[in-house]
Amino acid sequence: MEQVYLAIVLAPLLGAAISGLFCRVIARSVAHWVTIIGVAVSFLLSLVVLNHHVVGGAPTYNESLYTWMEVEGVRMEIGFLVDHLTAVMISVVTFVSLMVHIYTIGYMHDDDGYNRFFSYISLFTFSMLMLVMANNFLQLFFGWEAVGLVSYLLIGFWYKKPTAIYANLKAFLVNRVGDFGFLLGIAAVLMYFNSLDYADVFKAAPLMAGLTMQIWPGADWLVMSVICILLFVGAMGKSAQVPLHVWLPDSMEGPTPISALIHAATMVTAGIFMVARMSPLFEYSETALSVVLVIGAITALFMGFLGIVQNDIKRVVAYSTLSQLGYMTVALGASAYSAAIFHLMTHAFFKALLFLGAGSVIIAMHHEQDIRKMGGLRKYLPITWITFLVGTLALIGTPFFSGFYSKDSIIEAVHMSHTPGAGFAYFCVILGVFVTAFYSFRLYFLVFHGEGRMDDETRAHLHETPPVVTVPLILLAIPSVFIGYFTIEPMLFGGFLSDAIQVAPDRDVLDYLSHHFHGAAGFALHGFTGPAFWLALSGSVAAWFIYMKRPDIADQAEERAGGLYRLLLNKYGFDDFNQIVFADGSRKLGGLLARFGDAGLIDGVMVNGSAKAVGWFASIARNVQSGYLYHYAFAMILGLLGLLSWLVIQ
Amino acid sequence: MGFEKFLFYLFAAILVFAALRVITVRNPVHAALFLVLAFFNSAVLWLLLEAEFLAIVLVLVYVGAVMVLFLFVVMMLDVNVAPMREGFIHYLPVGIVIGLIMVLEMGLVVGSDFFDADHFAAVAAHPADFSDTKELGGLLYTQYVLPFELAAVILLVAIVAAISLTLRRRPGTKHQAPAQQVLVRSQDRVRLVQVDSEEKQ
Amino acid sequence: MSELPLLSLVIWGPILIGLGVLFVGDENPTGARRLALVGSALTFVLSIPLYTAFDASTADMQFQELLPWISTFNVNYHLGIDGFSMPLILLTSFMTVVVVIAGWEVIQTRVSQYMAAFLIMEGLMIGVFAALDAVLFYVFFEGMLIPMFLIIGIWGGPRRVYATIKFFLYTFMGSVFMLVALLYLYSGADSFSILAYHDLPLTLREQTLLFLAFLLGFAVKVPMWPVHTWLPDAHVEAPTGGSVILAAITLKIGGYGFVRFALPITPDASAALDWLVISLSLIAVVYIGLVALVQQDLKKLIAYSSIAHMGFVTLGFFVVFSIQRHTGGLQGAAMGIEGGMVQMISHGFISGALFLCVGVLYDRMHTREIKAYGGVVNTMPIFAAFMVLFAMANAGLPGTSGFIGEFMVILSSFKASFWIAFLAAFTLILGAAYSLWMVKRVVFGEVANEGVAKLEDINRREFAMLGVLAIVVVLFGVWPDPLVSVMHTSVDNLVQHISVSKL
Amino acid sequence: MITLADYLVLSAILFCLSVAGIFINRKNVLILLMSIELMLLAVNFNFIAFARYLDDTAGEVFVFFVLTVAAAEAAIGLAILVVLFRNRGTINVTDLDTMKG
Repeated sequence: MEQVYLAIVLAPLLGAAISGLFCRVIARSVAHWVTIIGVAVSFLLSLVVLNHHVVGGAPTYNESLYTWMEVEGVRMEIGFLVDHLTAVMISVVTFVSLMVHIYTIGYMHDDDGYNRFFSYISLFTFSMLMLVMANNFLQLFFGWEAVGLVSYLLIGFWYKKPTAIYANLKAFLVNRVGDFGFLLGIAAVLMYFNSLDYADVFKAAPLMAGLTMQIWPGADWLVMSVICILLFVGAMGKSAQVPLHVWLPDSMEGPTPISALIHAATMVTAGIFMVARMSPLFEYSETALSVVLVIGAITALFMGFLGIVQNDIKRVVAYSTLSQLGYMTVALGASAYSAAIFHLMTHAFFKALLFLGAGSVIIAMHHEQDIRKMGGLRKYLPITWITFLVGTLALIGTPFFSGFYSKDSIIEAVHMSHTPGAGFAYFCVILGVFVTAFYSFRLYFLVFHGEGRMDDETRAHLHETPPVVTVPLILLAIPSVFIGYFTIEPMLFGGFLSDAIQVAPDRDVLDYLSHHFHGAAGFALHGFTGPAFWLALSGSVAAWFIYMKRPDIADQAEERAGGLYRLLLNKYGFDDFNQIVFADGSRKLGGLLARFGDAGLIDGVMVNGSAKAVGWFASIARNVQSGYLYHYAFAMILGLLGLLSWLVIQ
Repeated sequence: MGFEKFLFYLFAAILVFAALRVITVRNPVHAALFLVLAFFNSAVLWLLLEAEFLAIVLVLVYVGAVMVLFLFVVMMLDVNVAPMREGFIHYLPVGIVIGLIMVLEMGLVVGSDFFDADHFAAVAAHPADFSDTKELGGLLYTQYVLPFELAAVILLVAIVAAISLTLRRRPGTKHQAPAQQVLVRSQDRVRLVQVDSEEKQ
Repeated sequence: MSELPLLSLVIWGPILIGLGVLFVGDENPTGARRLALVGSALTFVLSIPLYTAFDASTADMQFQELLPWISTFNVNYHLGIDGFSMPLILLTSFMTVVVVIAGWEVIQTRVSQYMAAFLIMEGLMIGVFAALDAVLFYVFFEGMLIPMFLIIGIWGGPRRVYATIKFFLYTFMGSVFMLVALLYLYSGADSFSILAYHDLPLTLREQTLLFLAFLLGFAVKVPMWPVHTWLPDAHVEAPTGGSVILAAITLKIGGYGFVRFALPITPDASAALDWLVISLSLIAVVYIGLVALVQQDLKKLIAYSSIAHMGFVTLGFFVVFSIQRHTGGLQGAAMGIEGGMVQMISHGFISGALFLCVGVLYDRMHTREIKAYGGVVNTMPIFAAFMVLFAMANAGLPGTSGFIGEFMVILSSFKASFWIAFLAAFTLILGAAYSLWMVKRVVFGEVANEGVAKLEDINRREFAMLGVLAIVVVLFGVWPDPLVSVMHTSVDNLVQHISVSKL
Repeated sequence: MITLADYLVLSAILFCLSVAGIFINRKNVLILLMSIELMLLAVNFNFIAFARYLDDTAGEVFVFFVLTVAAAEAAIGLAILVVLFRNRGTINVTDLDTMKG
């Protein structure tokens, strides 16, 4: 099986290398076929792996292929750990990546960086697979940063746009802040477990349960909570949790395919995957889990609010991604790891669908992204309209759709969990359902219903996007509907992920839920009675009422709830805060240090200062040489006198 | 108080007066002459100390040669006396103070009991036929030969330096350069010319 | 290997060829350039057996050469290399070949002297790394300053005289203290062999004074925080080749000095004063990182970034003692030192490459101001690719060699104390910030002015140079084992040596 | 009886006078040279006085040498003075400050 795993990872790399290095030389078709074949090969192989492990029930594969470096007994290797979790992840990643590759043929048709773009997205697929299949922290970190690099390259793909190159710098730096915590976490793991391999670390985890360390002289902290919080900081950076979420909305500057691939389906879920993979560690620290829970809840709710006021189609979907990521993090916090992974999988499908749908709307509207200039598109873009509706329904969690199964199980899990902060989380999650429904249907009604608000010239050219765009939409719509129904049973309650995920017995909410679970259909019917469904319904009705029946309410919203509206508009001031404190602050501090520290103190005082001092002293010494003979004679006599008196005094 | 002591004090007084005048007199010629006076008195005092050879040497060599040289130079350089003196007053107080301190300190050292009568009192007078010169010669050419040679060298250096400094070759004087004369070769002075003979008219 | 005196060949070879290039004279520049290229390539080829025939299992000196030199003071011409000096020698010979190629068309005035200066400097630097005799070390250490002084002084920028004098005096002041320390050691061990000093018993007071002398001598060279202001000036005013050599190798001599002199000779003083060096290095990482952020001059920015990277080297070396104190054991100490060594080697390649990139831009636009550039990627796409790669390597991206050193140092410094690792890890953010902000303003964006519009992409020579360096940077990033495995025994030997107190 | 102290006091006075002479007169180089001669004379006095009272003629040998040196010094001093005068036209010390630093 080793060749299969290697092939899965190397196929996209080969495609990326070919289309990347020879991007000037080879024709467009060669570029996109090479990469598509590469990703298709890895997708098929991951299906093979999936059935080999899930259906065939093969044992977990954990081998290291190549020793990167061996220092002082610590072996740093590149190796693969393939179990049910990895199998699910690689199939999701490769499937979505394949869809995006096909989709890009249409989207980037008239873009001169065509080959370069293909090489980047398959390079991204390679890095994501490396990250997902890693069996040690080093390779995880390697994949982590490689994914960050590629997202930097892709966001800044249209390097002529100043906002794009600003956004990609911001994305990379915020990711690096996350990696800062992540690296410290790895260093802590190395210090206490003296190995970077998952296997050794997870095996030694129970022994570390009680150990404490002192970061502040007084406070003794659990080693496990320090490690887990540091690792979670890395996850926050990558999966855009609240303080470090600022880069995701800006990353919409990049082309839409990458928004779908990176900023919806795969990269942002890397953080969630990592926390799920580290579940054996997280289970030993209550504080870390509650931190994860609280931050997830805050992200879920407050990012949802922001989605309501956005007017750029992609930014609305971006904020919905943020909010859904919040949901997954909440699931992790409540120790319902498999629910988080389940939601991650379903979310990957319908979020990619929504993004690609938005992309096809943008193509149709000739790169117009402002929803206030759209409306009534359902007559012109039927397929996009239907698939978009499916995606939206899945997103808000209408029963029988895949979104419902994963989101509802998270809500139930949080409801049952009694990790500190679970109450607050449940409140946020429930309110979040209403908010999600509201902004999703607001977007849906503004774009597809009502009268067209675009100018006539674009209206004249409005026509359905070519099949190469709509086919992936359809292919993504299917799993968005059915995958939830089929996979909830094995994934959540059938112990599908048990080999990768260990949950402490007292916190195993999913096990508790399984007692009430009797079949996917039953779960859906039960859903109708639950509060979530009604909130979703009321959210969509409210959206329909405000944006279809009485659009004037939306316009007056600005005056009536002015303060709140403006707060939401500038995103709780996060951007300005970061800009002022971090960006300008560090620049000013740097300038200060440069002027006073280097130029002033060191150069001015110590270096040139000493030079000037020598010069000053020389000028004084100079007028001793007056040129007059008698001064010299006088000096001689003084010397003589001095000697004489010294002699006499002694 | 013995006749010797009287002589000593007499000549010492003249010597000090002469020295004082040397540094205070306005005209350098007078200063030079006072210096000559001082040398004569010190020669006498040296005689008192029975260093008669040195006294005579002082007078003959030193006064004869060096002081004459001084006078010669002073008179040659028509030094205008007037401006020489302005700065005099300005430095006087400091000079006096330094001088006094020096004298005080030296007095302290010299006058101290170290040199009082009992250490150096009983000086035996030399026997009648004692000749300082013979004594000096004996010592000079036995123990101090090397310094003696050195002194000779110093004097030679002084002569060479003085001459090289002051010698001026007056322009326009013709003189032979034997070195070049020797180097001349015949062919660049003599030229053989082939002239054909023509009939006598 | 045969008893061929490899080290002497590698030292005196380039010096002789350098003199040969001098005789070729300025009126035949192409001849001088070709001879210089042949010379540097020959030296590189000669230095390869040093690696292939290097026996990584023993920590004592290899390829030793011992000849009496000044027998009255029993000073002898004693050469030898171990795990520390061998990679640096290879780095020197490799980078000189790159620099000779770099200066091919760029330097038009006095070509033979330029090339000769580099070759002679190469010989002297290899001498510094190979010398095992204190006097020989000092001679090479001071001798190396002269060619660099000339290089900056003659072919430099407008303020070159100020910069080169400052550089010379700074380094010279430091090395004077080192000389005093060496002489004191001579009086103690009455021999000039460095190895004898390693196990010379010294009281703590002696060790502290010696350590401070060594610290000042090498801190100037590294450069560490308070004595670093000569580097930006020297880099800004040096010609491209000069600043590549300055960044790639001259800074490493400071680091090498710590490992060869300060740590083994005065272990207890190093243990007592390690907080000083660690705090200076952390200041270098954070303070200099911030200062690098606001630089307007490309070369100054890279110069400051190399100070920050060198901060990691000294941090890696001196974290050993606090690990011993904090965790009781020595687990992770060797990783710190090896991290420092790897950081030195990789920084040599990366900052060398970055300076070459700036050189490429400077040759075309004759300005180093970041404001003067913008949107270079539109007219020079291949160059932009290299620039982004090297900027990423400078920011310490995994997969490039820049990452390994910092990764190992941070991992081992976490064992020493959380806060050291915390501050050291800031380099991830600051490094990325200044490198990528510089890339954003220079490479990406619209074509800023007509100067940038007229830029034509890099020619074959520059492509070869940058290509080779890119391959090396990525190769070591993906496969660092050959570089690290060579050092294992030497580093472990050093760690054992310094963990045992000398009092 | 004339004691050694008398001679020493006398030579001390001579010495101090010559010292005063050296820096009192600010203008005249000649006086300076003469003061130096005077100083040497004072030194000779001491030599001879000690030679006499310690009954050891070595002192006088030294006087001999001091005299030669004094003569040489005077000769060269005056030669320099002459050259100086010839080039500068004056030996007034205040004008000769070309050596000013």
